[in-house]
Amino acid sequence: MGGDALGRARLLLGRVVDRGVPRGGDHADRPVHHRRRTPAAAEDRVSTPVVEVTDLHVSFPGVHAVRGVSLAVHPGECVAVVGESGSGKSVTARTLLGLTGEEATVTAGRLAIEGVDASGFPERQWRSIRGRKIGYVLQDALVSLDSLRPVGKEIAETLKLHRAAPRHEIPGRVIDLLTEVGVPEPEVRAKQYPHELSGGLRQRALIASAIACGPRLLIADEPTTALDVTVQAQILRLLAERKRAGQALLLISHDLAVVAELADRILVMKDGVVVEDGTAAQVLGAPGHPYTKSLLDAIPGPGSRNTVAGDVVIRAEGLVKTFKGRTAVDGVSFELRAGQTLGVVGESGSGKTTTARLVLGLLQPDRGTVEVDRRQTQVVYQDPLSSFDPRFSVRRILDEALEVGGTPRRERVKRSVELLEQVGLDDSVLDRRPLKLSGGQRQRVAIARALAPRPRVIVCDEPVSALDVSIQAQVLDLLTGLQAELGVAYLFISHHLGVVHHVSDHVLVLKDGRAVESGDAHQIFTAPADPYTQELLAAVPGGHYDQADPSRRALPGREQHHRLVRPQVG
Amino acid sequence: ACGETSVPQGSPAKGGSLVFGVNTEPLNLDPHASPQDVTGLFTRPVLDSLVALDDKGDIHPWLASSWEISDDGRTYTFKLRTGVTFSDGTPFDAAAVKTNLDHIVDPATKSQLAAAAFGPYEKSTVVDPQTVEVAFKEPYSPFLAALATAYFGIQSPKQLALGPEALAKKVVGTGPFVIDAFTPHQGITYHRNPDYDWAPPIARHTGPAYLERLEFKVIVEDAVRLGALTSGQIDAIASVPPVNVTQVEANPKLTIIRKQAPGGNYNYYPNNEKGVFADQRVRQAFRDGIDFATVVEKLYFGTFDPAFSAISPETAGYDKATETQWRYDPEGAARLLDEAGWSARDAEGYRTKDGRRLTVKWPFLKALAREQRGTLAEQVQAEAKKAGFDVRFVDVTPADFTPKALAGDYDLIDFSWQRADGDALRNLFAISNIPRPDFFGQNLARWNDAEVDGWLTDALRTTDPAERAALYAKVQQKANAEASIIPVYVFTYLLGASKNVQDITFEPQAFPVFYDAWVSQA
Amino acid sequence: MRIFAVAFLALVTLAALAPGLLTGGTPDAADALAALQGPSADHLLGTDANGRDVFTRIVYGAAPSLLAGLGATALAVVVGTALGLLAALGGRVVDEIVMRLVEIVLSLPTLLLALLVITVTGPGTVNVIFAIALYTAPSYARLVRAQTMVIRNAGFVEAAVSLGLGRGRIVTRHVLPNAFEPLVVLATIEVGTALVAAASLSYLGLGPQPPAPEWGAMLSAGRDYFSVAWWIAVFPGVAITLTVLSITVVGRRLQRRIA
Amino acid sequence: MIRRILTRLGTSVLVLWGAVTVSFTALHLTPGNVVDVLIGSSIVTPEVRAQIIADYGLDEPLFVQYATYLGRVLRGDLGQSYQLHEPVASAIGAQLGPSLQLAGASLLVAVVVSTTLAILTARRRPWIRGLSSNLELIGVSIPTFWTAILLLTIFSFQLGWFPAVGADGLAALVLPVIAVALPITTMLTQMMREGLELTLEQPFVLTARTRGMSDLGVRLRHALRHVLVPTVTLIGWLVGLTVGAMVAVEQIFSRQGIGQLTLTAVGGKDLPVVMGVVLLTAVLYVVVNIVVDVLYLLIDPRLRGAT
Ligand SMILES: Nc1ncnc2c1ncn2[C@@H]1O[C@H](COP(=O)(O)OP(=O)(O)OP(=O)(O)O)[C@@H](O)[C@H]1O
Ligand SMILES: Nc1ncnc2c1ncn2[C@@H]1O[C@H](COP(=O)(O)OP(=O)(O)OP(=O)(O)O)[C@@H](O)[C@H]1O
Ligand SMILES: [Mg+2]
Ligand SMILES: [Mg+2]
Repeated sequence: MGGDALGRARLLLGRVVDRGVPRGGDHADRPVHHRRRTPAAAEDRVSTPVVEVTDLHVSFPGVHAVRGVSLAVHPGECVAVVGESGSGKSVTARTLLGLTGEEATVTAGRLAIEGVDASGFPERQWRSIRGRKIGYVLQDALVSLDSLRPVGKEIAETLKLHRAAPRHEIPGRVIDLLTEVGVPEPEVRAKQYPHELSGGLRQRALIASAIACGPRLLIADEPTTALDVTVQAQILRLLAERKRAGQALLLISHDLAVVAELADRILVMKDGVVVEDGTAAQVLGAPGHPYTKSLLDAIPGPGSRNTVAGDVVIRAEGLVKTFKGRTAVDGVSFELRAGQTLGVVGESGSGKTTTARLVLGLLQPDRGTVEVDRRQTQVVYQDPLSSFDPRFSVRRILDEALEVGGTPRRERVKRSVELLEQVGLDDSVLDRRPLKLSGGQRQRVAIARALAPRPRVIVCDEPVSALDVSIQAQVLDLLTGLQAELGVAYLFISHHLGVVHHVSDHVLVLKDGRAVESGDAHQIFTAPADPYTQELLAAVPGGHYDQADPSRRALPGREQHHRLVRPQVG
Repeated sequence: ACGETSVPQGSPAKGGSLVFGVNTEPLNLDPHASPQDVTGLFTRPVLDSLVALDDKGDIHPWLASSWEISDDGRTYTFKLRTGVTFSDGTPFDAAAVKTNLDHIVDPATKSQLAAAAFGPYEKSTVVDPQTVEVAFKEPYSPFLAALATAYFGIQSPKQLALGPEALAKKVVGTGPFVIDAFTPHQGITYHRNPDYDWAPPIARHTGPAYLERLEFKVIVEDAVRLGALTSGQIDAIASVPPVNVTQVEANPKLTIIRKQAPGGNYNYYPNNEKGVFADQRVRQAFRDGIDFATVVEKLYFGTFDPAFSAISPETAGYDKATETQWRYDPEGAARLLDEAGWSARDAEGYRTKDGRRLTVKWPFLKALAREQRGTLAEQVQAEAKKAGFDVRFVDVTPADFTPKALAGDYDLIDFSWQRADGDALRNLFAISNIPRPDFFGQNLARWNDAEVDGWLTDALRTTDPAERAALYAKVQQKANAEASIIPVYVFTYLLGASKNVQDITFEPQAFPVFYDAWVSQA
Repeated sequence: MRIFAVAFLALVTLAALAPGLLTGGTPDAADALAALQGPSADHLLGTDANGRDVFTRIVYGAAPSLLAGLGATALAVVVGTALGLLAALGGRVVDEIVMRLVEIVLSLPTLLLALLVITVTGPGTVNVIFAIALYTAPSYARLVRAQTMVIRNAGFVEAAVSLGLGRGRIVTRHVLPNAFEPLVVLATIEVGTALVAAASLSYLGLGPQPPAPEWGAMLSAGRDYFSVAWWIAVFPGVAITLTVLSITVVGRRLQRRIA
Repeated sequence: MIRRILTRLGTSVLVLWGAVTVSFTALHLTPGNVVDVLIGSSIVTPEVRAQIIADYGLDEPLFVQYATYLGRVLRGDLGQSYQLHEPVASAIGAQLGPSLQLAGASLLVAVVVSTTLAILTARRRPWIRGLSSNLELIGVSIPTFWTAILLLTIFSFQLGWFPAVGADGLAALVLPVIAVALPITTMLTQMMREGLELTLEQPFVLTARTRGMSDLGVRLRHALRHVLVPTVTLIGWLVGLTVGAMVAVEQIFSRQGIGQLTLTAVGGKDLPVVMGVVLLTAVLYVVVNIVVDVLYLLIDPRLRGAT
């Protein structure tokens, strides 16, 4: 699949307008500097950068999180920082606001905000910068608003703190801001609490509060990670609008596809070091560093499936499930055959998990039937951590699963090690608890546990959405590999279309509990019949589906997508 | 064992106020009804009695100017003082006296102390407004002494008519003070009765009291009461803990006023009826085998005298001969126990008989123990161990103490019982006073001795003090001879006071009296 | 701090198990002639009103005092857990009944509850344990119930169900141990609180009977002599405070381990 | 919502009834005939004894006494105290004021002090937190009666700043309030600080900082409210504890109050008073719980939607 992805990324570049200026890339190997440097290095720019930092080092007790990062963001420019989890992206961003926390030690060659040296700023001065000069949209959009206050208050807070508007005008300004970020019915929304808003609305409110005082720079840290495709597209559009309005953007993401939509410059970070720095075109088109290449490789795309269908292992007929008058699953039927994968897609709340729970017998359908041998069925949950008893070590987790599968006690250790090998782990994890494993390791253990009783079917509910791209790719490879080897069938649930396309033989598209489309995966991904499916596909950033099948261009959904997501094309 | 302050005295100053810290309080202010003796303390300032009792046990006129006792000892005729009024304006007369006496015995009053001291009362008759006749079914010699107590204090008939609820919070009398307010858990305040002019002859002055204002503050906690005194926040306190007596005396601003209480001493009452102490030799061994005198001396730092008789030296009828009747004698005690068959010793050193340990069950009411009696009991427990007794404190609360006492389910019980008259012995030893399931009597020793009972009844019938004293002496001697009780210490009222406070006196039951008291303005 | 706490607890445990190793004296050797002596070489922490060695009594008091703290907590934990599990897993009706009972007990004033227990059963260490347990058990019951309710819906329980594990095994293997964890933390802190509560009951004359060298009883007996012999009350007080402190410090540590 | 309130009231009545029944039974299980205890160690005539029994209906079978009691309570009559010669309602009424005053003031002080302390010490330098949390531990582990005596010795007897006894004026309230508030404050502070520390790590706190909000502002305007739910729960629970702690304090400071009343009533088997106190605390419990529930809703909007 790797080659495929890389190819797509390259093609995609053709349409990215390069407005960045090439710069000497890699500062990683520079020694740590404590003296200030003159801003000469940036003098080739016409305008003063909104922020500029050179040779930044941040360390926490025991962790040297950022090592010699340099970056500058100019007005109207979008700089993107990409890199794997823990590579220091967020820490770098927080440094620009003086918010690294008390435990951090920060040194920089130069740290300037609008050309003013900020390295010696006292807290008071930093406060006047935060929110007023630089707006920051936190990584965890869903929990970044105070859950106990109406969102309007949160937005007003920025205005009040900086006395940006007379007191009596503030409510009006809040409404304006909400309107500006595209929140419908802003008067109603302003009075609502975060839990009453969808993820997309929350993210918008958060952006509204960050731009309330009209900051020069907006930092958006993983602004779309937690959101499903359709909402993700809306947020990207919003950010693009901000950029067009002349706001400088610092965009942080681990998803190259997202970044490609907006960035003028891209910095690739790994282990606290910028391994690659250049215009979007340079980085995406001619990645110099192997890590950048591997990131590009990891973008999933359609797999080449050549599986052999066996007998039916799951047959669901007309499943209906209603919760308190709300129909979560409404007449869903499907069939899964041994050795094959059925992908289930649909936006959040469309009934995917409920369907899985019905199959697993964790819920009883109100109507309809499921034929499945439950003893032969196992699950891999979306959130592996919570599916493990926190007190259990990996050894006990596997032991219990093997016990259920009827493996005799004395063979269990041996089998455990075998299972771990199968999922690409070694026995060093045996005595660790789930909390002490990395996300990828946890997911592998979850798969190992599912394999332990030698099931014929594995239900995978969002098995990779919590993982970052590189690990995601590994897990997907593992699953397909196991399928080829053991002939298990997967019921594969995900809202990530690329992923589903990559692994599935057949696809079931759910909307509001109803199956709007189902059939051959390739067929559906290349020629979706239902408008909803089309919309879903259109919302995928990077728009690589039209690359995969140029014939899709003619579709109306496609047109809209262009207008919405990449208005700067042209 | 003697009274008043020894500070050089000036002439009494009028006015001022005195705050007195007390350790307990009455739940019910009506002394006719209340079972608590502290009610006497709280009501004495407002209530006068018909007669007054002095330290020597002699009776003096008070609200009664004179009286006659019929030859059969069954009728008392009182001539009342004229010109006396209650502080609510009601005149004091024979009818008021009759109302009071009848109120005490009225079952509706539920009198738990006064009525018991009223003995075989029959009726009162108003002969004329200044003369009242009190009749008894049988001769009852302790009557006048009882009449002198605050429990027979004469209350205004008008207030009595208001019923028990009102009386519980306020009593009205003819006394030198008038109650302002009684606040439970906090205290009581009085102001002077300016019209008072009928003090008993035993008082040091006549006319109104010196103090303008008098207040009793309830301060249950010993340390706090003492602290309040030493820090000058209050003028005097009741019950200075014995351990602090030296400390108070060392303080140049303070003084201790002592007064030995009459009545039953703080005694241990062995169960004469059943259990290990049914055997006289065992009782005696317990008494003689423990050095009570030294223990009392040491633990109370010399503030309380060791007791030798059932009753205190201050009681009319006390027999001084008892003081040499018995003494600490460990060898004798050991011999007695050997004789009684408790000759073997077990691994822990306790004596045994037929494999049974010499165990003494003692329901000890820790919650109500005063004067560090708990410490004393623990000391006795340790000393008794040396003599071979295993003293076991039985866990009791006030609520389950009574049933145990009534059922005789104990080997030893401790208490003290204040009463000015030698008739206290009848409370302690009369056969009719042995507790029964439906009757609580003070004969917790359960000493069932017909001879003693006879002497006590004889004493009731005679009004001749000498004759009574002789009878009471016999009782005391026999009690010691048979070790029917174990005298421990003589309760002494330890009143701590600022040296500015003068002339606090004591009534016979050893309650402080504030009529003569005054505060020097130094 | 932590080292100190652990060391102190070790010492207290030693005192509870083998008091004879720490002191040569006997706790109830009363000697009226040696009463109220201040700390000295002979009597490290002085003597009390009965002339007993305070140090010896504190050492011998470790066992009954700890027993009160640990016993009350253990009893409360056992009863509370049983009730909490019953309520959480026994269905709606059982839940209602158990929780109403728990509320009734909680609605009674703690003091009254203690007084009632002690008037019914009489004073003494065992009954004090009983009394304290009675009024702390409902809190545990509530905690366990709430915890169990959460865990019952936890991902790993669902995972266990779909793995094919039986109901009984899920309860004993996954629900119970996890519900128990926060309880252990609360319990370590409660041991200290129970000790203090026992001392307070002693103060009201409801605790163990003399001459038991229980710390709370010593503390409350010593208050009468405080102005002339501070050591009688202060040292048992210090023993209680240090024990509570140590237990809490260790408990906190445990809490962090678990979290 | 209405339904919820109705069920709440229903179960409250159930709790009240249960509390009354349990205590009634327990009190009658305690050894000692009521008459005997009432009469105590005094000698009474048989007539007086009969009078006492008749007056309080002690000769009736237990069940009849229980039914009579329940009936009277339903009519709002708590009966007549055996010992105090006054109606239970007025006996309790007289003691309620001082108790509420002490409890209220203590809780208020505890809440204010612990909030301040928690805000000042949460996520501060290790030695500040260490110092304050160790002091708190000491605070929890000192029995209240002991604190009370120490406070008196120092601030009243030695320094003479406050009166040792009495209920008059604010000065007399200071030491009792400190004694009662101390353990509550320490517990609250611990809990609030831990809550604050968790909250201060939440992303929304960082968000508030990115808007330019000061540290104190963040603590006060955002973080504090998030620890209120557990705080309110704890305070609700502490109300019961406070009442318990007050007994010793009332005794030591010679204050009026329910604690003293209860102690004497239980000791003297003054059943009507004990039952009155039980009813009172049960009502208090119920009210506190309802208040806590309402506060939950006020504090946390997320709970409003849930039924
Ligand atoms: N307050 C802190 N104290 C200690 N270490 C920290 C702190 N904040 C971040 N780190 C560490 O610094 C490193 C960089 O973290 P950072 O949050 O910048 O990663 P990231 O690139 O944003 O990752 P992600 O994609 O997961 O958000 C990590 O190893 C992290 O554990
Ligand atoms: N136990 C439940 N009680 C009530 N409503 C439920 C329950 N489980 C699911 N629902 C509702 O059913 C609908 C479908 O939920 P489901 O979890 O199946 O969605 P999903 O497609 O898995 O969404 P996501 O992508 O967010 O996981 C949602 O509206 C959800 O709120
Ligand atoms: Mg990050
Ligand atoms: Mg789902």
